[in-house]
Amino acid sequence: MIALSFFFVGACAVLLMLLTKKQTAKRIILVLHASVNLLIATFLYVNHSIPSTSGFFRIDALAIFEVILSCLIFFAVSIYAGGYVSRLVETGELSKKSLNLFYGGFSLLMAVTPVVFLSDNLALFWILAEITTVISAMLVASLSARENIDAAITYIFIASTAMLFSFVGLIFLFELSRHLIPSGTLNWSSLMNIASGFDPVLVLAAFFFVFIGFSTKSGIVPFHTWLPQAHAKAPSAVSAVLSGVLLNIGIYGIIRVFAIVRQVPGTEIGGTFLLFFGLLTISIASMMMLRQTNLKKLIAFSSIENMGFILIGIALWTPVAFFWVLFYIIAHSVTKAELFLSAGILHRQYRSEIPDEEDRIVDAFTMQPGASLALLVGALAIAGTPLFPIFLPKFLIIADIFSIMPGIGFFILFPLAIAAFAFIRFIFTSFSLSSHGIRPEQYNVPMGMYFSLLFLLLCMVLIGIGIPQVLEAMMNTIVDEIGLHGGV
Amino acid sequence: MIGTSFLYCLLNTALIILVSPLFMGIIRKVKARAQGRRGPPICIMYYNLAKLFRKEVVYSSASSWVIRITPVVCMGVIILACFCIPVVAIPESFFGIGNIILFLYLLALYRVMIALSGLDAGSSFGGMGSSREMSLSPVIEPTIIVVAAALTSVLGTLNIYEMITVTSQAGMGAIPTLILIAVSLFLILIIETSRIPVDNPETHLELTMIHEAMLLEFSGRNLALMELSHATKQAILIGFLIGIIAPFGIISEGSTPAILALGALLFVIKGSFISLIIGVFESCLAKMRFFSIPTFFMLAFFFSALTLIIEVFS
Amino acid sequence: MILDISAEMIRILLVLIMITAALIISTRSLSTLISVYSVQSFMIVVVALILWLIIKDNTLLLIAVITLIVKVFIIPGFIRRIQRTIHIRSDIEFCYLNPAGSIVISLIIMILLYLVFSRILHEFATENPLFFLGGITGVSIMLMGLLVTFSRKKAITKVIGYLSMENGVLLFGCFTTELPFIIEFMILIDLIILVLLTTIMTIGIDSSLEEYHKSLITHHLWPSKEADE
Amino acid sequence: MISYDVLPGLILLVAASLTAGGGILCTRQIVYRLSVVLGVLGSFILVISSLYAIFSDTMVCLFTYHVSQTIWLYFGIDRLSGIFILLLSLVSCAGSIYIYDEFNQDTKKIRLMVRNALMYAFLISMIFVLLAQDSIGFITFWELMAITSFFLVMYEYEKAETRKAGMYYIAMTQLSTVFIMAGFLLLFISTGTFDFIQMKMIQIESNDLAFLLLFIGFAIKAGVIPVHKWLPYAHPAAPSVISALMSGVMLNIAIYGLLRMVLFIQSPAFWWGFVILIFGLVSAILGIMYAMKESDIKVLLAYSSIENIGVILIGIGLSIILSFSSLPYMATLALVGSLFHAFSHGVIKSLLFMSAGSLVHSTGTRNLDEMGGLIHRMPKTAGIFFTGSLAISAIPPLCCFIGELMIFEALFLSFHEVAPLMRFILLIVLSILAFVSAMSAACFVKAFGIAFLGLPRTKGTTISHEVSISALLGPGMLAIIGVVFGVFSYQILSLLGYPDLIPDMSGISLVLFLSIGCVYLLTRLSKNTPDRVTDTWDCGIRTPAARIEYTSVGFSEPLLTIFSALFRTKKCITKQYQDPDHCIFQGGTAEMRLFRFFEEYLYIPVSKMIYRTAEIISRHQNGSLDTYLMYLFITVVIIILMMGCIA
Repeated sequence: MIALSFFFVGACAVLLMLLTKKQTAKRIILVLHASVNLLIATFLYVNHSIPSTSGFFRIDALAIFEVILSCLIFFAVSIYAGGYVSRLVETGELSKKSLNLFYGGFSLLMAVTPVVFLSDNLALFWILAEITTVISAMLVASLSARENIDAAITYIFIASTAMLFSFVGLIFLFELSRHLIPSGTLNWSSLMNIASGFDPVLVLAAFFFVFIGFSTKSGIVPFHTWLPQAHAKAPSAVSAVLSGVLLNIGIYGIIRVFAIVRQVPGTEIGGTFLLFFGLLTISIASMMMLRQTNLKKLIAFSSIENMGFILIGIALWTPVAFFWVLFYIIAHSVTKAELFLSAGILHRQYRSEIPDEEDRIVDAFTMQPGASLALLVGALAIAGTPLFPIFLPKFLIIADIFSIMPGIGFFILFPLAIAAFAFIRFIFTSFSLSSHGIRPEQYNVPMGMYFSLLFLLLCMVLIGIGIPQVLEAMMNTIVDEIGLHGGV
Repeated sequence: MIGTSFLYCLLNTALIILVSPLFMGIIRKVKARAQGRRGPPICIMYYNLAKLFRKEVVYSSASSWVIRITPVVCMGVIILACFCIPVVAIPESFFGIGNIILFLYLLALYRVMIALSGLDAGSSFGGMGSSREMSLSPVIEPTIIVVAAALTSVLGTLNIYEMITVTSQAGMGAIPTLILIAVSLFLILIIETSRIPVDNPETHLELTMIHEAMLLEFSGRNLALMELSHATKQAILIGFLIGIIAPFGIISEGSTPAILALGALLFVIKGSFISLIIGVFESCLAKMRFFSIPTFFMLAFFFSALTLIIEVFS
Repeated sequence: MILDISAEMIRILLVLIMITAALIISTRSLSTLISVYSVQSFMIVVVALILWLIIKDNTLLLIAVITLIVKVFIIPGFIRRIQRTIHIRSDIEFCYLNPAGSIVISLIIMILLYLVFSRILHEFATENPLFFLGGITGVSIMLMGLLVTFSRKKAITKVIGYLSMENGVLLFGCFTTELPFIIEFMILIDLIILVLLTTIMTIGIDSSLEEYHKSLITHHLWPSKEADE
Repeated sequence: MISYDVLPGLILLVAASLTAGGGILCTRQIVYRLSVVLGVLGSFILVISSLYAIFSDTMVCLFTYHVSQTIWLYFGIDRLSGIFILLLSLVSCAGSIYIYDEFNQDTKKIRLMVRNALMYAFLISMIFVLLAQDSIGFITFWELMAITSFFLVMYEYEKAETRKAGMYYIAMTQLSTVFIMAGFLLLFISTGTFDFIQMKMIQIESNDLAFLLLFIGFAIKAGVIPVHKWLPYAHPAAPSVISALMSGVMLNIAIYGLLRMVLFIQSPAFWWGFVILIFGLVSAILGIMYAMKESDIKVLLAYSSIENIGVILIGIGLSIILSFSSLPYMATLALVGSLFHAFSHGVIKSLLFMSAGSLVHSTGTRNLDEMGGLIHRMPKTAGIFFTGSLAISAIPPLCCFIGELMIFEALFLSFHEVAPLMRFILLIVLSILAFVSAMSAACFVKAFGIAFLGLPRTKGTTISHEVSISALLGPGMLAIIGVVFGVFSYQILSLLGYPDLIPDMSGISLVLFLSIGCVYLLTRLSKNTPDRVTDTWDCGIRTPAARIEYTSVGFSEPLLTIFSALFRTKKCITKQYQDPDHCIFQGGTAEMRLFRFFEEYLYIPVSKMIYRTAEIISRHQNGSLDTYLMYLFITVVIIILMMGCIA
């Protein structure tokens, strides 16, 4: 029931926000909310028996892992958001009226997201996930410009239509469970227990339906279409959350259901299915990255590519691969959040007044040295440079792919290389432009924004140079409880 | 041990340097006769050298230390090259002197120095000369190396001393391949000493000249040294040729002055005979167009490669 | 005896629901579209009631009631209000597919689904034929709704398409007896989504007027010049 | 044991890097110099420790690093890596000395600091590549090396050409990493370990595919033709000291990787030797020919590096081939020769790049045809460059000669023993090697002659001045090393346990010195009249104008004409005449265009193709909701069909 405490805190936060008129107060409340969430998450990890199931909720290592990750990202972003939003209001992109919408929506999202991960009942998970979609779409639309409305509508339509299909999948699962438990169940834990008796074909069918919805949520090609626009048009704080947290929800769902599926003997084809979509995703996303002219779109496509890679890692379904997939998820979330936040600063600096026109970045290193540097570092990290967290899991997952199917392993290397190249090329071509005299007036960045950047960079370095003992132990337990025995 | 062989080397060197102008003279004489002239006296080059050594040295204001050191370095290099070629007595190899590759690269050093000094004064002639010289060298180098390789594989050693020991022990005609190799050696001799058809040592017509063009800026003592070193280079190659085809009279171990003198005499005779052949050869041919020279080189290369291949299948 | 009749009735109803779906695909006038939608929802209510008669399970009754309230009255009324605020009567443009084509395609899809499901759910086909049928109908209605969402231009039509997809899920859900509380939640969710769409539009109103008009035109909520004639 | 330890040197280098990094915050000369001094000290200590490693021919595990419970990185040093570390530390020492004074000559202080920080990071990562004893560590630091060097290439990132160079470089280097990763992973799946030593033990039969992949990877990094294109772009773009490091050290790191993989991780197969040999031949011959035609001094040097890499590869390939035809002695000759050549090329090429940098710094141009007569204004630089040019064109007794000598010896001696067909191959190799060495001599005669000798061709050349003492000390030190390694090569090789491979250069150079001395004395004795200095004789032209001088283009023109087939030159000459029947020549234009074969037929088409695909794909992301929903529909239908199929 501790899960509900998130709801409770969230409700309080939202209420307070609606009560106060002052913007600074809202900011402070947001940060407080985020830190309280972080505290609750750590409390969960520190003294709570794992795994423990109570009603609709289940607290196991994977859930806590995701919760802590998302709370971290939320924390960083909430510190960033204050300064960012005030700037939005200054430039008049965000009307005073929709401040409540923004802050309230953000708090709601913060309240709902951890519970999504903690919910044991798949149907509940489905509903909460849907709610997160709705809220995030609201946040995207909070900048009431035309493109934002476009992006939001696209997002909602595609995401929720696809999610309906995954509900059909859930119905199938329920029907399956009724064969073994008369009353039927949708609780993940009990499904895992009885899964071995399922009919492989039916369970695969269920999985495929579920996959449609959740992969849409995490931007797998060809369901990715909503993602670039939404990420690019949303306020950067929101984009960071979308990419660093919300994409994980879809992946999380896929992991859970795929775990059930792989309990059933004779369902290896499910792996091939995932592998196919993963390959499709990374190859198309990397190709698209080559042609991007908008920084945030580029980052969005790189998230798509990374999701594809994660999917491939899941598809292998070996202990080693899964272990590193988990690590990859952390690495990706942190790096992506960092990238979006720094991109946000640059966007504030160089925002072009005309809609549908790309920002003209000039003298980046002299005008916004901090942000540019952070962006550069992030780009290197996401490109898989050693000593950054992405590199090691990438290498070892590829090694695992090689040991199963060398040909595909070799093929995968190329899109990854292209993506890295595209990223670095974009950074350099855009940063090396010099304004010949005419430069926009300096935007002096509030310390808070830099603080959150530094915080994320610190996280990156910490997990980059070596994996902390705690984390490693946690991931090993996850690997065990997901049904892959004999960890790394 | 080293002492005696060093003495031998000195002896060879001295002999080569001394007689090299003579060979030049002979060649000129022969050519003159072929052209129906009386021609200069055979010893003409000695006189020239003596005269030049007395004359003052003129440097270009644009020139630098490169042109000043070149004559000395070239002469020194040529002397070291002489060490590698036994013409009278075969010394024990010390420091691995006489390594054939080393020998060839010494000649390369010689060429590089001359080419640089050609560029030094900044005159267009010098530039042209060194450009042409350096352009031809890549074409000829393979030929030379292949001939060297052929010699090595025939005589089974890298060291010129041992090669000549082998030939002299085998006696003339014992190894038929050597004849072929000798022919390509002769071609190399022609090319390396910049003679017709590759180059014309007499003229100073900028269209034709290669080697002379680089020497334009030298004068007096320096010119003398350059001339001498050039002549010596020719004599060295002649000596090498002799050592390969007509090694008789070259003595390997301990000997009396009389025999040495005899050997020296023999070398002079053989040398003058070869230079006579060179003269005849030269006067039979006409100077080639510059860009048709590579074809001639290719001929030489083909020939030497052929020798090697034949050697391979024998 | 009763069982057979009711089963028969359900079959008939399913067919009728299919027809409504086809109508949703092809109808041009928006008001008819909305009423067709409410009819469809009402039929689902009836199906739920009949099922409740067969297997005395009160969840089904609950479902029936909620559906009746929300899907037959609230939502259609809501949409009608929007439609009045933005004066469009009919949605005449089709992209990718004209109605005939989409109906043909939906027929093909139905047949496909039948084949596929008969292979997947072979044991249900015998022991629980209603579930089997419901599965086919539900999923095919979903797919038809999807067809609507991408083959019709106006946003309202898209919304209705989405809602009919949801009806499909609902229908399918009804046939899995003892399905927990979720269905109700689902119905609430699409309420939320509707509310959200409207909020987005109201936000649009807050932003400068001509921009709002542009956005409306891009979503075909407003008759652009060429759409008039 | 402690004596092997490279840690102190490494720590000093890290300190240097960090100091420079700190210097970004306070741009003071003292900080800059401090970092440089630290760098010099670190590299000097590394020199000593690597010497220890070289002379004790054993593998020593230095330290291990735990990334996680299950993944360890091993770092160790043996003779092979010792040799390359020695080279690296020598060059880095010289380089650090070279840049000691740059701070107050350049206006972009912060950028200089960044450059230093990255430069030392680059050096450190290269050292770790050499120390790494397992593929994870190797690839990690390999990638780091690539990235840091990429940033260094992008030093002047505002310039368009620099950006082009950087893009070429990053693309190619990514590609090389891809292939190397693939190769090592193949080895991993065939042996099940990342550890090199265990690989060697487990590996029974040689893994051909892995060899090919790794070879391509290393070839890209080493600039082997046809995958060389980044090199002639990147070297001119980078600051001179960086080009020195890249050309002198980084290319050799690639060679090291190849050697490590071919000889220490796997047991080579016969045809590997051929592959290496053929690519070596191609790069040697084409590299030097492209170098010959260049007028940009740094591009010229870059191409000449390609040629030398080719020579090194030839040596390696030969040694493999010969070892298979049971000629261990010749195989050793070739291998040692190529290693020696790698080392000496590293030293000499760094020297040349540094002094070329001084040239560019003081004349303000990279074009040889705008230089000339610099020997009067920068005599010391001229002397250093002279030594370098002689050395690189394999003139005895300097160091580059030794390597080629050994390779030649191996060829000569193995003629008699090998099978008849092999002899043809050897013949070809032989003649190409000879051609290449002569060409490089010609090339560097041109470089030195046109740049330093003759008359100044432009204004910029006339006002140029000698560079600072430290900028002379760095290359000067390398020049001394080059001479020493040439003269005492015999002793060095005997110390390493390879006696009597080559003639005793020290003795020979003694004799040479003596003879030159004698000649000099003789000339002094015969000196009776004073020297006279006057104008150059030019057929009566009074003022020796620089315009009638030979330019570098003119110098290489004969070769271009002779080998026009290889150069793919296009001559287009237009003439106008006074009169209708073309007797009186009025005027005209003549241009000779050398078109870049590989760029036009390999690189541009490939990139075009990739971009076209990207374009086609991105067309489907057309912002229309309907389309997206249709994708969803179609995919769902397909998935449902698939269910039917698998059921």
